[in-house]
Formats: sequence, structure tokens, C-alpha cells
Amino acid sequence: MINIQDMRDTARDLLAKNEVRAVIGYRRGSSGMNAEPVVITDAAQADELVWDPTCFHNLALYLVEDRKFLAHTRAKPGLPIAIVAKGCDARAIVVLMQEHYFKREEVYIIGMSCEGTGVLDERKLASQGIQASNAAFDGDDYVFTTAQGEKRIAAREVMADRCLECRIPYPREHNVVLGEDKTGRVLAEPFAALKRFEERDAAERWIYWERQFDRCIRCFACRSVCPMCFCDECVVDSISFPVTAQTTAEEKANRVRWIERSAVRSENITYHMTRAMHLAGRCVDCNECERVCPVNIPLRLLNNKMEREAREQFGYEPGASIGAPALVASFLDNDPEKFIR
Amino acid sequence: MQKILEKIQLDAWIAALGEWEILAPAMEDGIWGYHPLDGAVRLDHSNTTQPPKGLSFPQREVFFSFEQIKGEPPRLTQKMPAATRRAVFGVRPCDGAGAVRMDKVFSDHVADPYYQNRRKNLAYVGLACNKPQGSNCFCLSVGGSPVATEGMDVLMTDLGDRYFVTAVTETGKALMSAAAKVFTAPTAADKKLVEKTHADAVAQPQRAVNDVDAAPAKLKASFDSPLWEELARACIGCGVCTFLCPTCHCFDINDESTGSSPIKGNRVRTWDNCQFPDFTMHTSGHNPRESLGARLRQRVSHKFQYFPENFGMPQCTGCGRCISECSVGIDIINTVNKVTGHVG
Amino acid sequence: MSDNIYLPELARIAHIKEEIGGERAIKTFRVEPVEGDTFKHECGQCAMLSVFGRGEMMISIASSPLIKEYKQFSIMRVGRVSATFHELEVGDVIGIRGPYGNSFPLDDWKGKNLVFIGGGVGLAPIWPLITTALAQRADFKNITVFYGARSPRDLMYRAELERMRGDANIQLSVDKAEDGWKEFCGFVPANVLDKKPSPDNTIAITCGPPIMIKFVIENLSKLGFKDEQIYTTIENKMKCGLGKCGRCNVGKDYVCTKGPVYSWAQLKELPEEY
Amino acid sequence: MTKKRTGVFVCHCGNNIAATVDVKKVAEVMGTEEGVAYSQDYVYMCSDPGQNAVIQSIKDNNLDSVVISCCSPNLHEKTFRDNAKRAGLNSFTCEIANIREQCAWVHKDKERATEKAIKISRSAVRRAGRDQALEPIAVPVTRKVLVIGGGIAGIQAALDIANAGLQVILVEKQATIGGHMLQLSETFPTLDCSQCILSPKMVDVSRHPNITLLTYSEVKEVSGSVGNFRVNILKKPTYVDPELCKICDDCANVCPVVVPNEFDLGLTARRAIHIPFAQAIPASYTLDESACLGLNPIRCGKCKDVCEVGAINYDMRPQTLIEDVGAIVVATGYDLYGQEHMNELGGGQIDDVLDGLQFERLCSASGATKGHVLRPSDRTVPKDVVFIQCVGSRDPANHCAYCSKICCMYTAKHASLYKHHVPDGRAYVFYIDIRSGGKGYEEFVQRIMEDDEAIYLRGRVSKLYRKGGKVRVLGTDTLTGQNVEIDADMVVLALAMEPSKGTEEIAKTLKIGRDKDGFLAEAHPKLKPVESVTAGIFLAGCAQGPKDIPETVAQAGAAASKVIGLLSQPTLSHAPTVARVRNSHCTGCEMCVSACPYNAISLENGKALVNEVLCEGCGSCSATCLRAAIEVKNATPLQIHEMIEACLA
Amino acid sequence: MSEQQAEVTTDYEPRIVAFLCKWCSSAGSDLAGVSRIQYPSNATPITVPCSGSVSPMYILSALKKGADGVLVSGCHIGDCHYIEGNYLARRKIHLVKELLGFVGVEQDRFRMSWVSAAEGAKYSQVIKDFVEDLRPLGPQTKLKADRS
Ligand SMILES: Cc1cc2nc3c(=O)[nH]c(=O)nc-3n(C[C@H](O)[C@H](O)[C@H](O)COP(=O)(O)OP(=O)(O)OC[C@H]3O[C@@H](n4cnc5c(N)ncnc54)[C@H](O)[C@@H]3O)c2cc1C
Ligand SMILES: Cc1cc2nc3c(=O)[nH]c(=O)nc-3n(C[C@H](O)[C@H](O)[C@H](O)COP(=O)(O)OP(=O)(O)OC[C@H]3O[C@@H](n4cnc5c(N)ncnc54)[C@H](O)[C@@H]3O)c2cc1C
Ligand code: SF4
Ligand code: SF4
Ligand code: SF4
Ligand code: SF4
Ligand code: SF4
Ligand code: SF4
Repeated sequence: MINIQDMRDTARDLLAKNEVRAVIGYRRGSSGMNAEPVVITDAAQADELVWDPTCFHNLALYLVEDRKFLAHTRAKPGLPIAIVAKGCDARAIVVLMQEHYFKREEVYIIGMSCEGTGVLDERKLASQGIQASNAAFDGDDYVFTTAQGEKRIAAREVMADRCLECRIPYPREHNVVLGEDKTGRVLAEPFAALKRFEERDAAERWIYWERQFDRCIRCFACRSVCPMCFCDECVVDSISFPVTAQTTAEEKANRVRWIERSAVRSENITYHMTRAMHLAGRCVDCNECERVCPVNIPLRLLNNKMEREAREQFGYEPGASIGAPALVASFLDNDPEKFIR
Repeated sequence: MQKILEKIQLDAWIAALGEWEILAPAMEDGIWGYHPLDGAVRLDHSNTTQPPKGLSFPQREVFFSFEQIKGEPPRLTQKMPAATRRAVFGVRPCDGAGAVRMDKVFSDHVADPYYQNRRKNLAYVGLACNKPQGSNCFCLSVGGSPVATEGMDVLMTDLGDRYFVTAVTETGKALMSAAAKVFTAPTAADKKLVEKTHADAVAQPQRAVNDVDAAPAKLKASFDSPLWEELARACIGCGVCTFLCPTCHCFDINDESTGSSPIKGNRVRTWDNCQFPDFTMHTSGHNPRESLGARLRQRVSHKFQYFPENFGMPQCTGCGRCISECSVGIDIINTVNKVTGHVG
Repeated sequence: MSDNIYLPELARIAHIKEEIGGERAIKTFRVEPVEGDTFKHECGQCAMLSVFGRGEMMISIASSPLIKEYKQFSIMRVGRVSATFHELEVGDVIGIRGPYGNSFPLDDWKGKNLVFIGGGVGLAPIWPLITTALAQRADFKNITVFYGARSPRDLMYRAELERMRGDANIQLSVDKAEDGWKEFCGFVPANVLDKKPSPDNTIAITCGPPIMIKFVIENLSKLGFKDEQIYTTIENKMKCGLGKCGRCNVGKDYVCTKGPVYSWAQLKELPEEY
Repeated sequence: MTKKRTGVFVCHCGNNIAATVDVKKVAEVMGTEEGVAYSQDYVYMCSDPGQNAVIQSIKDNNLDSVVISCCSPNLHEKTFRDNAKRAGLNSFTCEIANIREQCAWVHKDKERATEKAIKISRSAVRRAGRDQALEPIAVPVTRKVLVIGGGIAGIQAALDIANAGLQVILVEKQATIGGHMLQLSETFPTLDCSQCILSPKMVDVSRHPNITLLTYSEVKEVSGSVGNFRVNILKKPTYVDPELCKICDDCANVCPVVVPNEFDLGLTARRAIHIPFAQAIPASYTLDESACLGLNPIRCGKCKDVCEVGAINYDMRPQTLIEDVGAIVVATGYDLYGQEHMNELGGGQIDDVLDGLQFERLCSASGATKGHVLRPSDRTVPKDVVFIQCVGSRDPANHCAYCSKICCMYTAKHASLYKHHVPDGRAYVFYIDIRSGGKGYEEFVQRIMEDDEAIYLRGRVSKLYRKGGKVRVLGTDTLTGQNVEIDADMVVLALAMEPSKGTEEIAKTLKIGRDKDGFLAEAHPKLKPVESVTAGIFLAGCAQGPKDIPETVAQAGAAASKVIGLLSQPTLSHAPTVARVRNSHCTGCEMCVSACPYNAISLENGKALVNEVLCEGCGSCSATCLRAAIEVKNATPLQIHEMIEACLA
Repeated sequence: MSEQQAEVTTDYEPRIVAFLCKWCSSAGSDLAGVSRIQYPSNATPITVPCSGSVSPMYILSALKKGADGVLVSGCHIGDCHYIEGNYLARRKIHLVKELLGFVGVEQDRFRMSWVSAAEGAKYSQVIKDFVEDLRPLGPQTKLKADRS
């Protein structure tokens, strides 16, 4: 089991020795039991850092934010930035590096092995009727502090599905790593939900998705939270259009409007299809998008579908290697083509 | 008008409201929302994920359609919402208060015909909160109450096997009169019980924003505080907090159209929100609220400073949605308290 | 006008004049209502123009309220809607709704000296004011117009300005001089400092790029102008023009209704989010 | 800015279009289309009056772009673009709507065909509306040519090009140039000695001031494009300095290692240090690294000791040369389909079953048996020799589907050569058809049949196997329907020609396509038979498909003349419909870089940068970029988006 | 709902957008023309440089604008004028097709083919088959934008 003090010491050392300019980690939130992301720049803040089953956020997002901030202020990064990263987070960082969003030496990865106990799925906990104010790891269990006292639950009962299915619950890419490598400890069959879903026929699948897509309010939380959605302007809309001094009137005037802003089915589905396509081979299944969706749209199914295609048809593993080309920018001579006439 | 409604009579009441389309809370795909009534009403819901604001201010509103045949002037066809009367059951007091704020925005200066048309046909049949619906409720501290009638046409209070039903507006009276038979007059005991229930509800512990009345001045003084950036550091700039807020009303107007002749399309209003990076970005690229800190400041200041300055009430009703649903724990209570706590 | 505040009137383009070419071209459009009379406006107000299928944009009304037959708009080609405007031809029909915003208190300024300071397309919002003041020339004392642009080619309303010379003191400037340029060479604020208009019984009205306004105000203060004597307009992104959509919000003001005209004294009270 | 004044011209094409498409209606509907300022129909748009009408209308109506609704752009796009240019428009603002091949000719229902013609035309109007005015990109050319492969094809091309005054680099992977022709004895139909006609050309190559000969070398990498390729050539060490080598054979005499001689197709042996054959060019010995005991005086060092002129140098290292060239001729030739594939014909296990080239070496005066036809197993004169044609060819189910084209001829030649060497021998030829198209070819075969009394049996051989000292051949004569059984002393298989080993790699390196049989693909089977699909790369010889020497030489000459024509211009014009990057959107993810088949994109300051000269405008980058930050000019996503809409309106 | 509509709309004609690469499939369709091979007029061709240039956005966009079917056609593998554009297309389009099928859009609405410049007959067959396969599916309403 990881000793939280080790993580704090690591962060403190890095900051004290001026090896990094900041550490992205988790701290206690101000409401409820959940941890929240924090960026600390002072060694004295290291003791704020926490590590518990509510550290579900994929912090790689804040590397992206940091990069955008630097670009905006035209500041030179100087020292690297450190980040606390789980297995999936580290894979996300690898994808970002694959896409040259930053260089390896600009990031100091404090790897956290999930040791097979993953992170919590709040909805599973809620469905057990538990309201807790704090959560902690303990061996293979989670321990919750509730109004009725301490409650111990086997982690696998309330763990996020993606953690149950995780093949490599370990940050392969790291500068330091805490915890044991429990790779191989897969608690549930990968793509289980996907498999179950695919047993339905096309008509049933549509009925299901139609209802899901109709519900989307296009708050774009799914996109905002995804470290892979780092584009300044998303192709599907004009939100956050990166107007610079070089952007011409022509460019501004001639943006293609692939989708409209109205949250109606046709636009929502195009948005989600596009997003799934754009995440093919890039999504690392951190499942943040699905977690943050306020209306419970099962985005993981879409991402898993793409992930499995990539793996099974093209032998492609997202976030496996910094040097690998992107899934859709490469091919194999014998890629499947049975579908082609 | 104060009446008693046996819980088993609720369906009978609704059945009598033939002219009304009834919306009631229902759980779909794991979330509570207001849906057209399907079967019996069960008002055992916790607060809905989305407030009922979409009923008067839908995510998408078509203003008018246009058709432009080459060489001819464009033809515009106004699209006013259909005048169906809709009664929404189970609205929580914070959302009632939200409607009051929305009404102000959409009638101040000039009246918004689309909003007004929908709103005048909408009746809120509220349900008092005997206890807070979630750990992030803070209505009391922002001038509301779990039993407030603000914004409601009718307020019901759960008394176990009965509801204590109060008509707040004329519409409310009409709603109740439509099924006069199902209601009974409250006894003195009923009145006592409801008083006690309300008192208990108000006494329940809630989170709180400190000194809302002093907030405008304090926020004004803290405009340049570095705390804003610090507090917004984790914010991902999504739209959850405002899209789910019962009082956020910012919108965008766009033309959705075909490019080929004849050009046909609609001018459409959609929700928009101040947390999106391009919300205020000028065409030149200059953005008055570029940073997340500035945007968080706008959201919080709008609710606790600007709106009070204009309308004499905070634009936050304490429903706690933006806290509970924020994926990274940005907490409006904490934010206001921290920022205002730094000024004397 | 219909009750529906979002429903534009139809207006026909009667005249188009190309003011400036190049990357940020400016064209001046005169539009006339397709049917009946159009709305009345005051100096400094603006209107929401639209090309159906492309969208709407907020543009200052650049013609004097004294002119009833048409309204004039000078539009810089910068984005989706404005670029589309630049492709329109005389006879094309557009949508227009307004007028929006407050106006310059011109009547209060009678008997005073007026100093207008404009840069680039920023001459447009104060143009109705200049022309109205000149139309009522006797009501005002000295009228001075400072106007500058990047180069002689970038000066809009050039011919009109030349014609005004008798009635007003016209001070032109360009950032970069070219052969044959006889007037001031340098930025507008510098020209103001150079010519030293007197603050006595004077109102200064400035409009242009934010950075220019900043330095103009600085220099006017140096010359002794009080905050109450300086007026400007601010342009925030606007979608509805009706104080609802939330974009132009600066502090408690929705600029589309409380602005765009502010005295520097008023503006100082608002947070700097414009 | 969108074009506001597009003109649409709808062609009747006589009755070709007008019969099924209501052209008047198309023109009329186009007139109501946004952005169209003028539209008309005309009976023959491409005729002089038609074209003049277009020019006139452009001028009269102040048009800024035109759409011609007519036949396929392959036919008249150029005509109309030139036309538009003459009228003062940019030629790239002229678009063709193909309403003939893609509409009128393939549909009957007039109403529906008209509807479709409207959609096609409308979609072209939308494309034209956003077409940018473009000018062809002028690319300076490097007046130097790379020829890959030193067979007769490569030699001929190199000489022709060099004679025109251009510099040539000839790269050959073997130690000598000459290719397969060098291995032939005499050549059909004239039976002149192969080496006698080839050697002088080889000498010319070696002496030509404009030719740099790089043998024992391979092309490793090619970048750039027509006019400006950059090639990376690996020169393997021969360990012998050709300048010093006196070809005295002293070294080979002391070399203790004996290996089969590939030049004689294993019929003879050679030493580790050897010369492929006496007249090799360059005239020098080569040390076969893989056979040598160690390139080390301690292990062996005999050859180095014995070489008086000190030509042998064990320290030679592979060298990488980088050359800039303007054009490339690929003449990498062929190899024979392996005997090992022919299981029913002995699978290469029977030593008296030879392939055609081995038989050539047997007949050659410089060959294994000094020109005496002796069978390999016991060096006796074979009396019954069976020649089998079409081995491995024309057998789509099991082997190569194509006809190897020359086997009929060389088998006839072999039968004849055999009969000349062994007049009392019997030559049997199994054939399926005799294909002897070519000047003097049919006569040649007839002569062999009649004068040389070769026995031609129509039919296939089903099996052969060793039987005692003989090879038993089982076949059928389909003319008589009889089974035939021959106990042969020797069997010669006319094996199919296949692309030489390494063709796949070279095709990949050069980014040129291959056909379904693996030969290098020409750009057009009829009209561009010597061009590859990549501009500036030409094909010659058997690398492109089976052929004999005259055809090889003719194609080499054709390739040479194409190269000379190409490089006679001071600059090349490159299509300007290339990719362009929208910098503010690009995040520098390099997806486009890996997607681009032409390596045309690099990253500069974190943004993609397109080398317009290399870009072919395929759009792979644009479909790959997640940010729509890169697009091909005049085929932009915005244009396609609007075209889609126009198709569905 | 589209199943029901299919029954009532008997005179339904599927609308197809066909993205044809310039070098092979467009030339192949020209050959069909030259050879006068008749096929239904339901498909409107859009010529693109290469099948590799067809972005998934084009396909989604066509469906959104109401196409009943979308065809992408390019050169056979190995024959791409741009060497490997069709390899990239094959992978990308596999993903789009899978994704559309996954959410329940009939996979038959989307087709990819290799048609060479010499395969006029094949082009016409591809269109014929596509139209026939689309007919029973009825109008595509799932992704179609409602512009009312
Ligand atoms: C009070 C006031 C007065 C002004 N007066 C003048 C004046 O006199 N002259 C002048 O030249 N300018 C004036 N301006 C500035 C002018 O309003 C802007 O330049 C103009 O709005 C630019 O519009 P655009 O459509 O060209 O730019 P864009 O930024 O391209 O688009 C504007 C709007 O179109 C919509 N839009 C564009 N693309 C998309 C997309 N892909 N998806 C969704 N939506 C999209 C957006 O909603 C956006 O807000 C004034 C502004 C104000 C506030
Ligand atoms: C048995 C037989 C008998 C024949 N008899 C006759 C005949 O009588 N008359 C006649 O007209 N034709 C005859 N031919 C055909 C004749 O051999 C060919 O037409 C001719 O040799 C083709 O020449 P080429 O230059 O294209 O290929 P090749 O002769 O194969 O030359 C190719 C050259 O390229 C080199 N090379 C290959 N790959 C590379 C590389 N990657 N880099 C550098 N160099 C490379 C090879 O080493 C070789 O030197 C006969 C063929 C056979 C098999
Ligand atoms: S899927 Fe969920 S998170 Fe994403 S935009 Fe829709 S409602 Fe928001
Ligand atoms: S798509 Fe979702 S699961 Fe995948 S990387 Fe992005 S946020 Fe994580
Ligand atoms: S506060 Fe939370 S919900 Fe609101 S924009 Fe920021 S991250 Fe999203
Ligand atoms: S804030 Fe909570 S307690 Fe208050 S009214 Fe809303 S749901 Fe009820
Ligand atoms: S794929 Fe797009 S974003 Fe990435 S480097 Fe290329 S152009 Fe830039
Ligand atoms: S269009 Fe793009 S991928 Fe194709 S050659 Fe040009 S740069 Fe390369």
C-alpha cells in the first residue's frame, strides 16, 4: 500500500530542490468527500496532498491547461512541472507526448500504482445508499467515514468499471513510482459492458442511443475534462476559437460549421460521433468524460468500442509508446478490408 | 387558500387538470428530471439534476425562420411557442426562487416574448423540503428557505400521508379549484403540524454563504484579488455549473441554415455560458475575461454582487447543483466565503 | 415595428462605398427600410444588422439622426457576418433591429467646444455626433476633429472630412507617412498632445482601438481635461442588444443598454472588463 | 471571399447530354442559384463558338468564376480552364460538372437525370464559389538523373540520357553491370551473340564522361519530388580498389574458399574473391564478404598478400552517398520464378532439370561448359532434351497469372541452339500456344520446327521425376489426346519471369505502385507506359513487365527521352492545389506528418509546414488532422461541406 | 420510426452522396459512362483527390444533411495514385462504419468500394447494389438534422 507520506515527501523534495516549478496533485475538497485537483508551487503545501479512492480526476488535463497558460502568456516553461499520475493518467500523458504537446523532459511524472484497487465510482457508492465524508484506501478495501461511523467495503464492489477492467493499473511512464506493479491483476473481463451491449440488435441499440443523445445538454463538460481534447478550437463548433494576430478575417469568416449549437439529436450525435472518432487510438479510458456528464450519458461505451476496434483490428494500444504514430495516421498492409466492396 | 390533500388523492387532482399538460419528477437513466407525466405521480424525488428553467427558457428556441429566394427579399416567419398550459409538480423552493430571478431578467428593460409566452402558461406546484435534499443545500443563507413560496403557484408540504397545499397565486387557486372535491379543509392540528414541519425544515443544518448582504461591497473590493485565479485553478471551464443553475440565463443567437439556394433556416437561441472561453471573446481575439479566474469571478460576482445591485436579491438560490455537479469541486460557497472573508 | 424584439425589420442596401481596402477593409453601407419608416435613433446608438443564414452583429449607426431616409453603417471586414456584408451588393436585403444603447448627451453640450478624437473604424460611432453638431453649427463653439489611421489609405470618410474643413478644425494623422503627406505623422494621442486643445468649456469624445483610447485619455488628463469632460464608447461582444444574453456585461451594466457611451468618470467605476 | 458572380454553361453535347438531361432546365435552375450571375446552355460548349461564347459572357457579365456542365473533366477541363484564362479569369476558378459520363450516358429517365445533373452542377457552383485563384508552382530542376539497375534497360537509358548532355548516376546492385542479358548466349531471332552486342555498350558506360557508375550499390532512401529528388545510396565495400586492380586473377588463385558461382547460376564455382566474368564492368575483382574467412590477415589474408599492386584493402567500409537528381529511371529487371515452386516438375531437386538461364549458360561460350552442351549430373551429351514452356506462367490458380511473353521465343531459341550443338539429339517442346508476335519471330519459330526438327507437342507436362539416369517426363499431347512419356536426359523449364528480388522494397522506397503481379506499375497502360505513378520516376525494361531485349531497349529509350524532355525545362510547373496549414489551429501533433505519403510536411516552430513542391495534394493530411488545421487548396473541407449540401438540397 | 416509414413510402428513392477519388473511381464512373452501362441515378458524385482525403466529418455531415447512404470509393489497395492514401482511408473508414453501426445506424447506409479506372461495370454494380440495399431501409432519419 502506498504511504501518502512518500508522495508528499517526493513533492516537497522536488519543490524544495527547485527541480520542478509546480506539482499537480490532489487535495481535500471543500464539499463532500471528494478530493480535488490542486497545483502547488510551494514545498510547504506538500502536506495538503492526498491520495484516496476519490482521486479519480485525470490530472493530465492540467498539464494541458498549464501549456495553454504558458502559450498565452508567452512564458518559457523553464523548470519541468511535476504531476501525480495513475496508470491511465500516465498513458494520457504519453499520448500527449506522442502528439508533441510537450516534451518528456518538461514533465516529471510521480507515478501512482493503483495496485489493483483503482478508484471509486461515486454512483456505485450512492446506489449502496452510502453518504460519506471521507474515503481511504486500506488493503483491498475502501474505508468510508459516514455519519454512522466507519464503513469498510471491498474495493471491487464500488470501484469504477474501468479500474476493474484495467489491464495495466500501473504508470509505465514515470520518473518515480509509488506502490507495487500489480499488472495482470484484472478484476473483470475487459470490455464487458461493451460486449453485453453489442448483444442487442441494431434497432435496440438505436433506441438506446437515441434516448442518450437526446438528453445531452451540450455543456461540453465531457470535452473540457478530457486531456485529449486539447485543441484550441474543436472542429465541431466555434467555442474557444483561437483568434490570434495571424488569424485572418477569411479564416474567421470561413469556419466550417459541422454542427450547430442547438442541443438537438442530430447535432448531439454528430458531436459525439466526431468526438469518438477523434479519440480513437487516443482515449486511454480514464473515463473522466462519463464521470463528469451531468446527465449520465454512457460515453465510455463509445470510447471502449473504438478502443477495442483499434486493439483487435489494428493491434493498436493507445498511450503505449511516445514514439508510435497515431492510429489514424498509420496503417498496416493487412488492415481488415472485408467490409469493402 | 390552504387545503389538505390526501396523498392517495394526488392522482385525482391531476386527473382533474385536463387542460393542463402535467410534468412531474421522474428518474430516467439514473437522474431525476421533469418529464411529462407517465402513470402516477410520486413526489419522493430528491431535487432534479436540471432545474425546471428549461421549460420557460429552453436550450433551443427558434425565434423565426427565414427563406431567401435569390432576387427576392427574405421572408421571415415568426415562431412563437405553442400556448400549452403546463403545470410542473414537485418543484423545490430553490427552483421557485430561480424562476423569480429568471422572470426579472426576461422582463427587465424589454420583455422577452418567447420567455413570456412560455412562462405565462407555466404553473409551478412546489414541494417544500422537509429536510435538505443534499449536502450542498444552502438556500437559507441566500434569503431563501426550504419552505418558501417564492415563485410558486402552489406549495405543498408533505405531512406523511397528506399534503398541506397552499395556493400562492391566482393560477394556483385555479389549479386547486379545478378539483375542489379532492381537497379538504385543514384542521387546526394540520395547521400546527405544518408549522412545526416548516420550523423543523428551517432548523435543519445547511451549509451557508456568509453574510450575503455584505457580499456586493466585499466582492467589489475584491475584484483584483489573486484568490480568484487560485480558486479557479482546477476549473475546467465546462458549462455544467451554469447550465444546471436555476438562474443562469446567458444565451447565444445563431442562424442555422442551408447554404444552397434558396437559403432556408432558423434564427435560434441556445444556452450559452460565461464559463466558456469564447463567451466574451471579441472578433479581434481580445477577450475581456480571458482567464478562468476572471470567468469564475464573473459567475460569482454576477450572482452575489451585480444582480443584487440591479435587482436587490442574490442571483443564487442555494440549490447546490453547481457544487455537487462540478467535476472538480469548485464550490461557490467556499469561493464567496474565501473571497469575502479577506475583506474586513 | 413588431412587438417581437428579436424580429428584425427588412432593409435594402441603397448605397455602398468602399472606404478602405486591404486585409481589414471597411465599407460604408446606406440602408433604407423595405417598407415604411424605420426606427428613430440618437447619436451613439447602434443597431443589430443581420444577413439571414449568416447571423447578426452589432454596428454603430454612423449617420446623423437628422437624416431620416436612410441609416449608414461603416463596417470593417473581420469575421463571419461582417465578411458577408462586404460581399453584398446594392439592392440586397438585410435585417436590422434597434436602436440599442444610450446616446451622447449632445443637447447638454450646447455652447461648448467639442473635440472629437477618432482612430481607424472608431470614427464611425462618433460620426453622427460630428455631423449633427456641424448641422447645428451655431449651437457650439469650436469643433475640432482629430482623426488618424495607419496610413493615408486607411483614413475613412476622407472626402467628407475635407469638406468640413471650413466649419471645423480637422487634424489628420497617420502612423506611417507616405510621400505627399503634409499633416501630422504619428499616433493619434501624440497628435492630441501636439495640438494641445484647451480643456476650458470643452468636451472631448474619443473612440477607436482600446489602446488608443487609453493613451488619448492619459494625454487629455495631462492637458487638464477632467474625467467628466471625456466621453468614449465601449464595445463588448453583444448578441441580443437587450440586456439579456449576458455577453456585454461589465460589472452591473449590460453595455448594450447602459452603454455604449460612457464618460470617463463613469467608466472608472466599472471593472476593467472591456 | 466567396465568388459572387459565377457563370454556368450547360452543354448539350449535341444530343449526347440533351437526350437524357433537360439542359435548358439545368441552366434555368442554375440561374436561381445563389452566387450565379449568369447561366446559359449551348449545343457544343467545347466548339469554337461555344468557347467564344464563354469568353464573351465572362467579359460581358463580369464573371469571377465559371462552371461548365459538360463531359468528364479528363476531357475538357484543360480546354475550359485555358479558356477562362483567356477571358481574364484565373484558370483554377473554372470547375467542370460532369453531367455526361456520370449522368446523361448512364441514365434513361429524363426527369431524374435532369435532377441529378442539377445536383452535380450546383455542387460545382459551390466548389467554384470558394475556389482560390492559384498559380502553378515553378520548381527549379536538378539536371541530373538516377538510373537504378544496370541491365540492358538501365544501360540504354543511361547512355541515351548522358548523350543528351545530362549527368547520370547509374546504380547497380551487382558487382558488374549487364544484367541478365550478360548471361544469355545468343539472342533470338537473329541469334547474334549477346555479349558481343552488350559489352561495347558496357564499356561506353564506363567511359562516358557524363555517367557516374556505382556498382555494388543500392538506393536506400528517396525523398523529394520531380525535379528535385534526394537519394541516399549505399555503396557496399568490394575490398578491392578498381583503379588498382589489374584483373590478374592472382588473388582468386590463392583464395581457399569455394562457393557456387551465381553468374553461372550455380553451374560452376568461384572463390570468395572473384570477378563475375571476364569482361565485367567495372573491370575489377570483388571480395564477397559473406564467403571470405574473415577480412582479417590473421584469419587468412592470402589474397592481400599476393596482390602485387596492393589493390586489396580489408578496411573498406560501406559508404553512403547523397545525390540530388531531377528524375529517376527504374530498370531493376526480373528474376526467374523459382524452380522450387514447381513441385510437380521436380521442385528444383533434380540436377538435370534446368531453368532457361542455366541452359543459356550451358550454351554460352563463356559458360560452365565452355559452350558444350553437357548435362550437369554426369557431363554427358544429352540426347533427349525436353523443353517445357509456360512453367509457372498463365496459371492463376497456382502460380503467375500472366504470360511471360518471351518464353515461346527463347524456348525455340534453346531448341535450336541445342540442335546446333547436338545435331543428332532430339528436342521435344511442350507448349500450350506459341506466341510469336514480333518482327521475324513467327518465321524464327517455324524455322526451328521445320529446319531444326524440334518436336513440338501441344500439352502440359503433369509430372517429372528421376528414373535411373534419366528424367521421366509424363505429359499429354492434346492434339492427339495421347499420353506422352519421355525419358529425357535433360529437361529445360521455361520459367516465368517475375519482378527481380527487392522490387517491392524499391517500389516502397520510391513510392511508386506495383501492379497485381508485383511488376512496377505504369501511370497509364496505354498513354503513359513508361511513366510511373509518381511524377519524375520512369520505368524501363522487365521491371515493368516481361519483355525481350528489343522492347526493353525501346522502352529504355522512351524513358530516356521523357527524362530529357522533362529536364530540358529550366523549371517544372507543379500543381498549386497543395495543402495549406491554418496556423492558428495547428497544435503540432504531427499526425499529418506521419499520414503524408510524400513526406511533404515537417514541423516548424511547433506548426506544420507544407513543402509545396513535394505535396501532391492528396488530402490525406487534411482527413487525418483532428483540428481541420490543414486542407488542400480548392478541395477544402468548407468546399466539400457545401458541395454535400448542394447534392442533397 | 424509419422502419414504419419504409412501408408507407413506396416511391422512396434513396439519396446517396458518393465520394469518388479522382484517379480511379471517378475515372471508373467515367468508363461506365463511356460504355453506356445504365445504373440508377440516386448517387450524386463528389470528386475528391483521394479516398484518403475523405474525413469522417464528410460522412457524418452527409448523413446529417439527409443522405440516405454514403459511398466512399477509391483505388484498389496498391494502386493509389497517392501511393498509400487508400490505406489510411481503409482504416479510418472502418472505424466510422463500426461506430455508426454501434449506435444503431444501419451499417448498410454506408459503403466503401475499390473501383479502378478500368472498372466501369463494377462502379455501376456498386451503385445498383447500394440502391437496392438502401431501399428496404427507408429514409435515413436518425442523423438527419431537423431544420424546422
Ligand atoms: C456597440 C458596438 C458597436 C460597434 N460598431 C461597429 C462599427 O461601427 N463598425 C464595425 O466595423 N464594427 C463595429 N462593432 C464591432 C462588430 O460588432 C464586430 O466586428 C462584429 O460583430 C464582428 O462580427 P462577425 O460576424 O464579422 O465576426 P465573427 O466573430 O466571425 O462572428 C460573430 C458571431 O457570429 C457567430 N459565429 C461566427 N462563426 C460561428 C461558428 N462557426 N459557429 C457558431 N457561431 C458562429 C458567433 O455567434 C459570433 O459571435 C461594434 C461592436 C459593438 C459592440
Ligand atoms: C532464358 C532467357 C533467355 C532470353 N533470351 C532472350 C533473347 O534471346 N532475346 C531477347 O530479346 N531477350 C531474351 N531474354 C529477355 C532478356 O533477358 C530481357 O529482355 C532483358 O535482359 C531485360 O533487361 P533489363 O535491363 O530490363 O533487366 P535485367 O537484365 O534483369 O537487369 C536488371 C539489372 O538491375 C539490377 N538490379 C535489380 N535490382 C536492383 C536494385 N534494387 N538496385 C540496383 N540494381 C538492381 C540487376 O542486378 C540487373 O543488373 C531472355 C530471357 C531469359 C530468361
Ligand atoms: S455528453 Fe454530458 S458532459 Fe458531454 S456535453 Fe452532453 S451533457 Fe455535457
Ligand atoms: S475520452 Fe474520456 S476516457 Fe478517454 S481520455 Fe478523454 S476523458 Fe478519458
Ligand atoms: S466551476 Fe466546475 S462546473 Fe463550472 S465551469 Fe468550472 S469546472 Fe465546470
Ligand atoms: S437548496 Fe436544497 S433545501 Fe433549499 S430549497 Fe433547494 S433543494 Fe430545498
Ligand atoms: S495534424 Fe493538424 S494539428 Fe497536427 S500538426 Fe498536422 S496540421 Fe497541425
Ligand atoms: S495533401 Fe497533405 S498528405 Fe497529401 S501530399 Fe500534400 S501534404 Fe502530403
